[in-house]
Amino acid sequence: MEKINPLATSLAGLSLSSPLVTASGTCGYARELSEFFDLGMLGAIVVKGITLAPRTGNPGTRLIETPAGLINSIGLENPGVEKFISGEMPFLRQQHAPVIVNISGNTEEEYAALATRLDKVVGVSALEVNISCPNVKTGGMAFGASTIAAARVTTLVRQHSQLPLIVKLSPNVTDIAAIARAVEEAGADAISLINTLLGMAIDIETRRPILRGTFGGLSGPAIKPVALRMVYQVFRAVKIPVIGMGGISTWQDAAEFILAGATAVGIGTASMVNPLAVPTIHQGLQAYATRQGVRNIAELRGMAHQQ
Amino acid sequence: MEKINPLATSLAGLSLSSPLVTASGTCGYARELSEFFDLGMLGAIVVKGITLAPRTGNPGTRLIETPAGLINSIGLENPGVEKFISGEMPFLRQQHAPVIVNISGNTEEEYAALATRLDKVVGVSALEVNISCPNVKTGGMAFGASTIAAARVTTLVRQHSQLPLIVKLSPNVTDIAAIARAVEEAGADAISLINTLLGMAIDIETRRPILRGTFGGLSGPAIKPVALRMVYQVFRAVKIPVIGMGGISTWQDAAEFILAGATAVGIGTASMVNPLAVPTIHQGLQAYATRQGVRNIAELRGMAHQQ
Amino acid sequence: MVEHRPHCGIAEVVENIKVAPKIWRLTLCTPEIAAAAKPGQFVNIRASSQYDPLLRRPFSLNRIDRAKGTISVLYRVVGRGTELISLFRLGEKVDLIGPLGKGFATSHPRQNSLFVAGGMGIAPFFPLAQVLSADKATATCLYGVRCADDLAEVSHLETIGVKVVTASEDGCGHYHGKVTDLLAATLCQEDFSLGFACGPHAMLSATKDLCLAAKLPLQVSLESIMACGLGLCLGCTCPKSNGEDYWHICTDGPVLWAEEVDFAWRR
Amino acid sequence: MVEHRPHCGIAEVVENIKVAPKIWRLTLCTPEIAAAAKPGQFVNIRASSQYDPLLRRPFSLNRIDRAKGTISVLYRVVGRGTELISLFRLGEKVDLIGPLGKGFATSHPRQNSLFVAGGMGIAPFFPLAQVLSADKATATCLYGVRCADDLAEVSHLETIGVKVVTASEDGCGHYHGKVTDLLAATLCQEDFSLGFACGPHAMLSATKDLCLAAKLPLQVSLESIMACGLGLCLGCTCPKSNGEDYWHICTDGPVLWAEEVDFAWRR
Ligand SMILES: Cc1cc2nc3c(=O)[nH]c(=O)nc-3n(C[C@H](O)[C@H](O)[C@H](O)COP(=O)(O)OP(=O)(O)OC[C@H]3O[C@@H](n4cnc5c(N)ncnc54)[C@H](O)[C@@H]3O)c2cc1C
Ligand SMILES: Cc1cc2nc3c(=O)[nH]c(=O)nc-3n(C[C@H](O)[C@H](O)[C@H](O)COP(=O)(O)OP(=O)(O)OC[C@H]3O[C@@H](n4cnc5c(N)ncnc54)[C@H](O)[C@@H]3O)c2cc1C
Ligand SMILES: Cc1cc2nc3c(=O)[nH]c(=O)nc-3n(C[C@H](O)[C@H](O)[C@H](O)COP(=O)(O)O)c2cc1C
Ligand SMILES: Cc1cc2nc3c(=O)[nH]c(=O)nc-3n(C[C@H](O)[C@H](O)[C@H](O)COP(=O)(O)O)c2cc1C
Ligand code: FES
Ligand code: FES
Repeated sequence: MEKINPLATSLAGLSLSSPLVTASGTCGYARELSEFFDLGMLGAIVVKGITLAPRTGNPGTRLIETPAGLINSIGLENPGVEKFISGEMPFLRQQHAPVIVNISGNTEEEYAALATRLDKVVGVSALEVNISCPNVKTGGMAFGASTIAAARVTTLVRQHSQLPLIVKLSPNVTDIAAIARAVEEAGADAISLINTLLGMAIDIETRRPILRGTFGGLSGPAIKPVALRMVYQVFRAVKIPVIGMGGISTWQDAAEFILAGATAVGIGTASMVNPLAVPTIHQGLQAYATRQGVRNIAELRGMAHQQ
Repeated sequence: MEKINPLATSLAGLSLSSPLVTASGTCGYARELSEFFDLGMLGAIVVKGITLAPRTGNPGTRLIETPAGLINSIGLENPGVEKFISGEMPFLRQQHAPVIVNISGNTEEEYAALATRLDKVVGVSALEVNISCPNVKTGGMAFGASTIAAARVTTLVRQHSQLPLIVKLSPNVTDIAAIARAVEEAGADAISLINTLLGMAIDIETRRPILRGTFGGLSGPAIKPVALRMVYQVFRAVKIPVIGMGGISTWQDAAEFILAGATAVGIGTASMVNPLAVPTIHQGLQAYATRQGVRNIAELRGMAHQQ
Repeated sequence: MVEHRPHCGIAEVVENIKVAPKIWRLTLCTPEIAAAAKPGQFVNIRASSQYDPLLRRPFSLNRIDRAKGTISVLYRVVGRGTELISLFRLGEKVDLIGPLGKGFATSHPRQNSLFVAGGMGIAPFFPLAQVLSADKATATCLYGVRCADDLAEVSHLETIGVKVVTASEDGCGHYHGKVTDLLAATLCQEDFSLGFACGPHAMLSATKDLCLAAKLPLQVSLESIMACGLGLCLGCTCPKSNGEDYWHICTDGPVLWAEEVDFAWRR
Repeated sequence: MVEHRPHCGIAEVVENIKVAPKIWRLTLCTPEIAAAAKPGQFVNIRASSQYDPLLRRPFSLNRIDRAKGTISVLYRVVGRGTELISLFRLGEKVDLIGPLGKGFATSHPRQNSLFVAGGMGIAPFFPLAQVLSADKATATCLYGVRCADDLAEVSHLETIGVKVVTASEDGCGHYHGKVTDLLAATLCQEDFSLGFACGPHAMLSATKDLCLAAKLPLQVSLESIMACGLGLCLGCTCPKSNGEDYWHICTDGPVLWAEEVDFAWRR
């Protein structure tokens, strides 16, 4: 008899060996993390954001440490979709975890083109549509800031791809539930949130913003309370599953997101600080499920909403 | 000859002995802090939020510590405007700092009534209209979330008071600059921001949100990058002065906000953790002004916007 | 309002020793606080110079040595703040505020006092006993623990004349059972003039009921998460028994008359 | 890609001593890292178990002792991370990752090597000198400091046969002036087969220009704020001299050939 895996779950038609996924852009294309733990522990590998053309990323300082947080301004440095497929997919296909490709466009057409290109690529299990990147001039977050724009991008990608469609939302909005409903109606199979909060820092000696692009994205433990609140709100607003992320660093954090309603949870900044974060959280969640007396962690999903 | 005070500044017609003000609700009615330092160091005393009727505040847990942050759900506990005037104003009038009264209403009428009542009270130097409290059911943040509602409250208070009018914005919005412009057009004399970010936490053993009201307001160093970004954005959007706050804990933090465009800066959570935060920041800012070779700190205001 | 203008400053570690498997005593040199402190008051200590953990940690005064200018706190390592505090070294500089809150009211008839302590609730009783014994008042301390590892202070209290009766459910104490059961039994046997209790919420609640029934006036020392400890944030509430509004534990308490507190409250 | 699979784990503090007013050497027992490490590589150390400071702090390997299974870093206390590290005690457990990055390329002709160090840039040269001296290659180290307080390592380097010439603008060194002026003078007098430089950005930039002019191949060890040190975040960039894209210092470096780097970049 097979040993029952209390962390196994499914999301948008994919079966995941655990609710733990990588947060896009914090784990490259999984090569580096594979040196630290068995990637099979991951429910899915969400790769660094891919664009149509290669991008060299932003000039100048890209990282600022803040209290319990990190501001980044990477600017979607990536080899472009073609080189990603030829250079990274062969390695990724060999891993024992579904691969979710995070895509970003400057225009609606670019999103459509990316969806089309990735649709039939062997080993690509789902698309995560990033409508929330704060680090590129045009596009990016603009799509995530209005229900109409968010829905349009979703519809378009839906038209160009058969793959399960995850839309990644920006937290820099007044009404996250409204955006979530809009992308659900437009055909999203799942929602992931949150991307980074827009933040900045100023060098008090040069008197200039530290980042060339002035603003960057705040991630890490500092933003966890906000992320958890948004996951809780979105869980109530939509029927499709939610991938929760934002500052998750311990199994306790992951448990909170699951109780708030997350089907899966993304580990981002924590893996960068501690490449063993995923296995540590994996172990902790397993023990937690047992202590809570559930056979599968999914039984705890959304429990915080019960009266 | 009088000694020149490099920190003296003015805001909405008030002359402040320094850019440092208390952040509403983190320093009560200034009695407690007066035991730790000379309140004359403060540019203004911004008192705990006042409502028309007394409020006992929220039941249950009101505080949650988070990484470099604090979630609070006080629920505007206060004695009501009458008892505030009779019980607290006599003490406040004796302090050598202008008193700014932070007001909150459940309805537009309540804001109007508060403005009317406080208009002629001796010793009240300005009103700070809180359209951003996350901890009361009706009203509060709802007014701060839309340009129209924010403008309406501002107009109304303007009609009922001759006092300088500061409107305090909620950070939980897509476009803070738009809200700022709306309240400026509606007659605000200054803007203060940010109030707390909406956040939450879940008890993983009871599986329930820790706060009875589910959500609370996140403050402290964790939110500083977001607050600084919003002050920077609002400074570009409006001509009226800005009181910046959110996580300011050191003179370096205060300097960043001034460079971003703040005329004054509010010290909140930091004073609760360290009641000597204000004098420490005061001293640090003074030395910074000297080192930067300016005769008055106001010369540094908004410098981060220069090319 | 706090009773004394609290002192906020840096104190040097004089001693930081483990007195039981998870329990430590930290002694700090802070003449200002030692001079002003009263039994039942507390100090608020920063566990780290960084922003995480952000908030200070409150601890009851466990020793007040005016002559040496030192105070001590007796603490249990339960989380990251107390973990960090247990690493404080001799000579290290500690950022603290105190004395805070209102201490035990000792101006009431108290010829024969009763202390009820649960776990770390034992912490504030030594200085209280010192004040009482200076006035030749007698005191009995009922002290409940989960296991022998949780025991502290017994011999110290005995040295200054307190009669200590320990209770535990694992049988390590004098009495086998809950401290509140021991209390019920004790109240049947002996008359006391004043009661003082400190410990977990449920224990305090049961203690209140028993003392009320026995017409024994009772003071309780309460706990709450605190952001400031100074009355600034209004976050440290417990409901008044009037059913209308709240006490603020850091300034109205931590010691309150049990009858003024509504123990039905839960988070 | 890093050259070895890096080790992530806990190492015990064997020594943490002040070697100059602001400079400390931390020695950790970590046989895995000691076994794999090469000169010029670095380790990434967590300064705190809490979330503030959040990021690890990178330091060059200053000693690699395979036999003892220890490594050391030589660090200057410049901010709160290094301040916390200076408090690490004997026996304390430290969370670190290493060895990271690409070290110095020593497979090139290097009979007579030249080191150029600015301030803490001295740190990686001792293990490099050990490798060179094991091969009977000679090395000269030009070492620039601001003042005598910044001097470290001189006698250690001399012990293993490195000729150290110090430069300072306050006159405490052999040469009165900038280390790059000393470099210019030295390059006129002597021929070297390979250059290695580590130090502040401006110094490296000037060193590159001088060595280029003297046709001396030069490797530079670069710094950058790092979030991961592993190639995950792509945050630690410096522009390539091709003017098109970026090196990632943690994986492509920290040691790069000077000619491949565009030093005109500023933050
Ligand atoms: C007035 C007062 C006096 C106290 N006196 C003592 C004493 O003499 N000895 C002693 O060991 N403890 C005492 N406490 C409790 C002590 O403050 C907490 O144990 C400590 O703050 C926990 O810090 P931590 O970082 O180790 O735990 P955390 O990691 O923050 O939390 C661990 C557990 O402790 C609880 N906790 C955290 N902060 C507080 C708090 N402020 N009050 C109550 N529970 C808290 C948490 O809910 C959690 O369950 C007192 C508390 C108050 C309010
Ligand atoms: C590959 C590499 C090797 C290094 N080797 C050494 C070494 O052998 N000895 C040594 O003393 N230092 C070394 N450094 C620099 C060292 O990492 C920083 O001095 C340290 O991280 C500062 O931490 P802090 O918290 O004390 O300072 P902070 O309070 O964070 O900052 C203080 C100052 O240091 C700068 N700084 C912060 N982090 C870094 C960083 N990662 N890199 C460069 N500057 C930074 C800040 O911009 C600021 O000006 C190295 C850096 C790198 C990238
Ligand atoms: C260095 C860095 C790069 C990131 N790149 C991307 C990206 O390419 N696409 C994307 O959707 N999100 C990106 N993110 C956002 C993360 O996926 C995640 O949503 C966010 O960091 C919050 O999670 P965390 O706090 O666990 O890191 C990036 C975050 C960081 C820190
Ligand atoms: C305990 C607490 C109570 C607060 N009460 C009020 C209030 O009554 N009115 C108001 O406008 N803001 C209130 N705030 C928000 C603060 O004034 C401030 O905007 C916010 O905390 C961010 O600043 P900080 O990070 O420096 O605390 C409160 C904040 C805290 C932590
Ligand atoms: S802890 Fe802030 S008022 Fe009591
Ligand atoms: S520090 Fe993250 S890629 Fe180099």
